[in-house]
Amino acid sequence: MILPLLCAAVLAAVNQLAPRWATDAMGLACALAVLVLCAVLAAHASHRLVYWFGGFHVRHGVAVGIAFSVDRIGAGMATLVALMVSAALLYSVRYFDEVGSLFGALMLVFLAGMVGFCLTGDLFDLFVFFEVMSVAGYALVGYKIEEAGPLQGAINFAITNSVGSFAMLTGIALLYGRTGALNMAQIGAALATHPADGLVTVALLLIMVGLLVKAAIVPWHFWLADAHAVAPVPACVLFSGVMVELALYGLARVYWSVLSASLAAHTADLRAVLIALGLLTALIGAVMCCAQRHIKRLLAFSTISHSGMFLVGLGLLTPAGLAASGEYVIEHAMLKGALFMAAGILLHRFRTVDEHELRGRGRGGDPGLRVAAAVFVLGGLGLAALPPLGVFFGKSALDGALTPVPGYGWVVGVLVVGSALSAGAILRVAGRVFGGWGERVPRHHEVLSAVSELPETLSPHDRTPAVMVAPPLILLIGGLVVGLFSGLRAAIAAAAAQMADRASYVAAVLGGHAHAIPAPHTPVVTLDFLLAAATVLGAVALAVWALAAPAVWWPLERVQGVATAGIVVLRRLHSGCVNDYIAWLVAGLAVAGAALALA
Amino acid sequence: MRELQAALFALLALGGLAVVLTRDPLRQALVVGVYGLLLALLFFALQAPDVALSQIVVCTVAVPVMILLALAKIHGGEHDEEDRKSSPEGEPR
Amino acid sequence: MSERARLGLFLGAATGMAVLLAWGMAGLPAFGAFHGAYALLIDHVVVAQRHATDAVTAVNFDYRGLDTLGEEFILFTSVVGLAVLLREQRSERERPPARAGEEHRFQGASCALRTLTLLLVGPLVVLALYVDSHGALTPGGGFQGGVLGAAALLLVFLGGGYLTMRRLSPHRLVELAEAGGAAGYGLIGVGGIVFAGAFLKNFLGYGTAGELISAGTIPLLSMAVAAEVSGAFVLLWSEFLDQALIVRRG
Amino acid sequence: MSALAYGTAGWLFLVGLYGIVTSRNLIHMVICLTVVQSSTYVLLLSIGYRSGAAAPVFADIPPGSRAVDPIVQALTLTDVVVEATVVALMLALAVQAHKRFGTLDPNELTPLRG
Repeated sequence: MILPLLCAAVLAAVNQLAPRWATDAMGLACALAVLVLCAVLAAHASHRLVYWFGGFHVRHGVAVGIAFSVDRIGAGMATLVALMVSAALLYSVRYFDEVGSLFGALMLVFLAGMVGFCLTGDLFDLFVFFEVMSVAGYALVGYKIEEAGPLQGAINFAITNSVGSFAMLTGIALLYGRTGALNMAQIGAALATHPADGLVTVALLLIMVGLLVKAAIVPWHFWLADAHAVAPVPACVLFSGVMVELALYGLARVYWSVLSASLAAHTADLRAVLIALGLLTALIGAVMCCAQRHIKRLLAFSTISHSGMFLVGLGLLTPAGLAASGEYVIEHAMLKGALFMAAGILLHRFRTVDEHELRGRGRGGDPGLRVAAAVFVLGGLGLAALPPLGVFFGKSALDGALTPVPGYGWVVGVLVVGSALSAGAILRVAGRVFGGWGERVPRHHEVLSAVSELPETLSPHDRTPAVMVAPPLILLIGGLVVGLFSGLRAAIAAAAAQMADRASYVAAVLGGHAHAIPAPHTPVVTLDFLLAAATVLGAVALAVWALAAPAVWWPLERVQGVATAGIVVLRRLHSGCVNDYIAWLVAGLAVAGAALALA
Repeated sequence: MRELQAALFALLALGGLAVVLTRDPLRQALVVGVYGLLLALLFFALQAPDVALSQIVVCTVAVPVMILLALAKIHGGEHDEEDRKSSPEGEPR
Repeated sequence: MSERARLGLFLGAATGMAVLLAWGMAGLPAFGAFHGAYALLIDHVVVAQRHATDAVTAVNFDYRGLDTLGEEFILFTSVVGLAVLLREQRSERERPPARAGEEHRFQGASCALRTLTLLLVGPLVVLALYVDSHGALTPGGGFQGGVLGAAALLLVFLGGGYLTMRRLSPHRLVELAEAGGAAGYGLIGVGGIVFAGAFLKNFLGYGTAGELISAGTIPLLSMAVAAEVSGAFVLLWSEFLDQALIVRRG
Repeated sequence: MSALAYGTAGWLFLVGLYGIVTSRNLIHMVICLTVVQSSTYVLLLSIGYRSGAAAPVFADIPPGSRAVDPIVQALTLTDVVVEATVVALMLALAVQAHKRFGTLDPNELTPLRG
């Protein structure tokens, strides 16, 4: 009943792109319509909805057509996607001087690709929507063709992601060769009868790598910083806020719907690999985040760091971990979107997003800058999980999910360090730009990297249009308080349990019965408050230290020396050269594969 | 049939290597055309005429044309710059 | 990273990846021994259900029509993306078209060769239409025919020069074909909702297998794809051609 | 024969990657990317092949007779289109990069480092 409507809407969105005169208003209307429909869908998806395109139903246990099988997590992600796209489109109405309706068209195709990716229940269809999303993404990154940076960013993005998606397709082909099916439920049912062998492991590996490239997990993350630093701000909002997370969603979908039963014996090994990757990403992203002075690139590394944390939650391979990541993703998407938009306000006003060039220039009193300042301060604190705002509940759910899994208690500590580092960097920016504190470092510096960027507008503006102020404000408030709704938290937990329930997924798609798994419940405990407090204090301390640059006593100086050397090495590795990125991609694939194979 | 397929697989493996090792893009555009034809032949041998047809139109028509045009642009741009340097008015041709 | 280090890293990793791939592929059914349930089912039902004789086209436009919709939009996006990426910049201008036309007629092409090329255009267009319309019956379909149609215009360019090609295919018309094709596919899909209750559901009479107008919406979808594809490729090529005509102002 | 068919697919994937890693020219790199992609076609079609079977076109053979897998062929068709689009976009990026940097060597593209 609802689903045809949704499809019509996605299609309408896409149809309207067709003529070039698709205007901003139409684009926005489309995105909002999709938003409403996705929300309706999410509200109704407490029972899994299955929609067969072309009206083909299952015959003799074989899926003939393509099905969208919608559960709450999928519909919820689609809703989040539509929300972010609407906000980004609203924001971009006044953002570009050269307004092109083509930009709106690309954004809507991007939206259609992402929504399709969330809802589909067919493995090859997943790949198709993945490509739709990627192709729109390449063009969006390269949108500012006048300058060198975006071109390089788009090239790196396109080549790295293409290789990733071919790896994914190879994995899909292997699974098809084994099972003769493309419907995820059917593949899952076919694989469930045997324990995993080489084919299944390698197929998992290839699909995983394809998705993790998109999710910017170390060592496949290089493209993201390049692409984000230079993409137009509305595109950054989407890349950071939802695209990266969608790739992780795809991994969860493939794992829970297809592979979980046949990999049951290897759960511990897979968990170890995923959590190791996630922690590595969280730390490297956070460290690199501190070493940036280009604000958008800094935010990009913060996204990488958070992406690692989501992977930790996901990698627990428990419904509780999935629920924690889901909650975290929602809170993070809104805050990060708001932060990128605030960076966009700065770029719009001052034609630069260099932290040091902007020092003190954000102290003006008009609403645009005040909102930007609020976004940076509160967004930084929110990302540091200041209780009870921002990502606090997601974080505490993650802590709660980690506790029952033996051997991973220490992970919490690493997460605190990672969050504190990246949030500290954001607060440092806030202090320097809006407070005028700290010193101004010359452009060429050993630790800080400078990326030149031309503005997206022709001339500096002395005021910020209201449509650029409202979306970040809304997202900021949304991101800060969304965790407070206990109903939402319960819904996410139920949704995670639903997604993790492979038997009922198969039953819903292929017919049959299965009973539901109870939803996990992770209460907030005192420890969570302590950890959050530690994160916030750490972040604030770091920011203050970076801004005040006090005289350091000798042990700290030594630590600093080592840290500097480490950062320099890390920065060398981020060479901007796509040849290196591909070499790392293959290396990461081989190492992860070896870990899975030998375990 | 088997022999034909085996021969085509082997040729294809060599062809892929040849494409990669041809470092000059202009020559590569031609090599990749031949490689595309080889692929199409293999697809015919694997009883996939639909794919073979689209492989022919894409790999031997569409893609090389785009590559050649891109190269023409790039080399044309270089010539323009050279012309500009050589002509005193700075007006290309 | 130095080139040496990079190559070392890659070769080591590639060896590992080769081992992994071999390990995974060892689990595949032996070459030629595959019997996927999905494929067998399609093979058995396609003629009876859809009155289409080319199973691949039927899968593309009917059973897995959503994939093709996605594929159309990938193509559409790349055209939009190319228009974005290669749009004319402030620092550039096009050469006066008259001269450009002269220049881009191949100097070496003799009059006879040119005539011959132009003579080929007609048959090629016919062939393209044939391939388009027989998609449900024999190998071929909207995509292959679409590219052929675009190639016919390319021949016009070779034989008659860029300006002739531009005159023959006014930009707006081609864009309309391209966008219309993409939208048409979607609209036919919506027709499925209206007339048969499911998106992309084949809602027309199937006719007799083997006849030209058979297999329900498949030929329609195929024509929509043909319009989209030929429009898209003409646009792709002409974007690159335009590029070749743009010079940078000092 | 299995080893040869699947091995060719794997080989093409790795050879294409080798080309990308060692490439000094963006256009060369894009073409190597198509080699990587062609490995997926070879793999898909090799999986779907059935010895002694005809093409899945039932105009020439009676319906229901032994035919090779039409599904993988449909998937490969989609894949071929993806190739064309990806090549088009990347070539456009390469052309623009040449305009901005005056070079096609990815090692000399410098704005994004560190």
